[in-house]
Amino acid sequence: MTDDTLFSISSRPINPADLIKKVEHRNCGAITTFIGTVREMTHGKKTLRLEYQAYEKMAVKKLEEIGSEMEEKWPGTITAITHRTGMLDISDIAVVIAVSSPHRKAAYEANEYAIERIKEIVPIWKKEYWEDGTKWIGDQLENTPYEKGFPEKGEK
Amino acid sequence: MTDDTLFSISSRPINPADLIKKVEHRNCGAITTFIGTVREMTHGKKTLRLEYQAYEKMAVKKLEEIGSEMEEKWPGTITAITHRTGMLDISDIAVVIAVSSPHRKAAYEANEYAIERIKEIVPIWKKEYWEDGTKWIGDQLENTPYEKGFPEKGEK
Amino acid sequence: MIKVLFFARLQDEAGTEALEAQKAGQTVQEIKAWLKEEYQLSSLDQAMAAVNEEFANNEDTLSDGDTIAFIPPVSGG
Amino acid sequence: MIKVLFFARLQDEAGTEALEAQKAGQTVQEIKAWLKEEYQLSSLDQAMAAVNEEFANNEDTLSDGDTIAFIPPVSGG
Repeated sequence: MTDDTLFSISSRPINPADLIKKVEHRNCGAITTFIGTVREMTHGKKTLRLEYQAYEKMAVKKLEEIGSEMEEKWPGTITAITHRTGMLDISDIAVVIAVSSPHRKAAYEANEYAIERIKEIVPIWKKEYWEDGTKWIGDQLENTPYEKGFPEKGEK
Repeated sequence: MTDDTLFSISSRPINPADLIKKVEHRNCGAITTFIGTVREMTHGKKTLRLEYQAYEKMAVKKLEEIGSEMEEKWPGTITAITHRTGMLDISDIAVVIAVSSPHRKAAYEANEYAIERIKEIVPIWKKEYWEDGTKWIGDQLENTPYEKGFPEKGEK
Repeated sequence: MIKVLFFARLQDEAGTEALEAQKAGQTVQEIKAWLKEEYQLSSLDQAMAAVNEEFANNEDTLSDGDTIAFIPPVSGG
Repeated sequence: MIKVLFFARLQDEAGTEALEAQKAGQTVQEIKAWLKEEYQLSSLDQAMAAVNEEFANNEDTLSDGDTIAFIPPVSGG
């Protein structure tokens, strides 16, 4: 993760403070951050760890595309996103989204938009490790992003 | 600011990382933070600095009350809030709200609820310093929280 | 004896953060009226009262040792 | 020559991250059909195709030097 890049994929631990620093400026009055962490229990099932894989080159492009969408929808916001790859333990940070804005409403809305779009169009996959096996998530029923929101070719 | 207190008023700079640490736990999958900073320009007028004053004892009580409301509305969320007092420069942090939750939707909603409630019921005031004068905000038309949302006596 | 606290603009108007007064047994309303007369606090009517850190009604009566605070519209965050 | 990339479950099924093939001039659809036959990729139908890092349609034709990636439903965040 280089310090001057707003959108990145990183195989090393993410520090939310780095992203906050990237988006803060004199005319922002609000910064929201979203920190996605590895949760131990999901529907009563215990996760041991998670592995994230990314199509890195395309993922960065798609994160930048989300940034452009946000700039258009919420003028004046600045966004930084870093997504982790590799093997993560419980409580490790998988993704951080920081959004600065002159006013708070846009900072919340834009931030939530970013995570929803990440889950729709950014080529990153997670593999769950349970006590009784592993599975790549996303090609199962529990996650069917293609039914809605999937971008047409060339859509911005 | 002591490290084990979820709700506090502080006359010293706030570090968002401290609040994130207070709310993170094994079964959270999402942490949202709101960082309120001092903005230079508002409606074309330049702010030089801000001063925050709190009725500290009551402010802490009211922050705790907001925390109870959130726990009831969004079970499983954990919230930490620190609000700054004293003289702040442009870009200084006035308030940090951190909310952890098993799922992201609640983390966003609860966080936004917290800042709205702070602006309604927590006895903290800001004084704007401009090039041509100063003014306590809140007793002017630009801020009339008493018209809605003001708690009845004893309301939780 | 009760304690009276002022904040923000009211503090500037009153010229003090706090004062003590022999007003136990009086209502919030009565204390307000007295303060307005005594200190010419033009913005007191826009303030809420809190007794012992809880928002109070005009009809509430102060007891000896109570603290009444006047809370102008808040502007934290 | 084109480059083919596999991710997540598809990578496990294909047993490789990437391969090269003499498929310039073919459509996404035709390459999919070939891969399904050649590698028995049961989940290929649930994957989107991306050509040079942009989502592509089945009718798009690959040129020499292009990279086609198969993108199973994503699960980042």
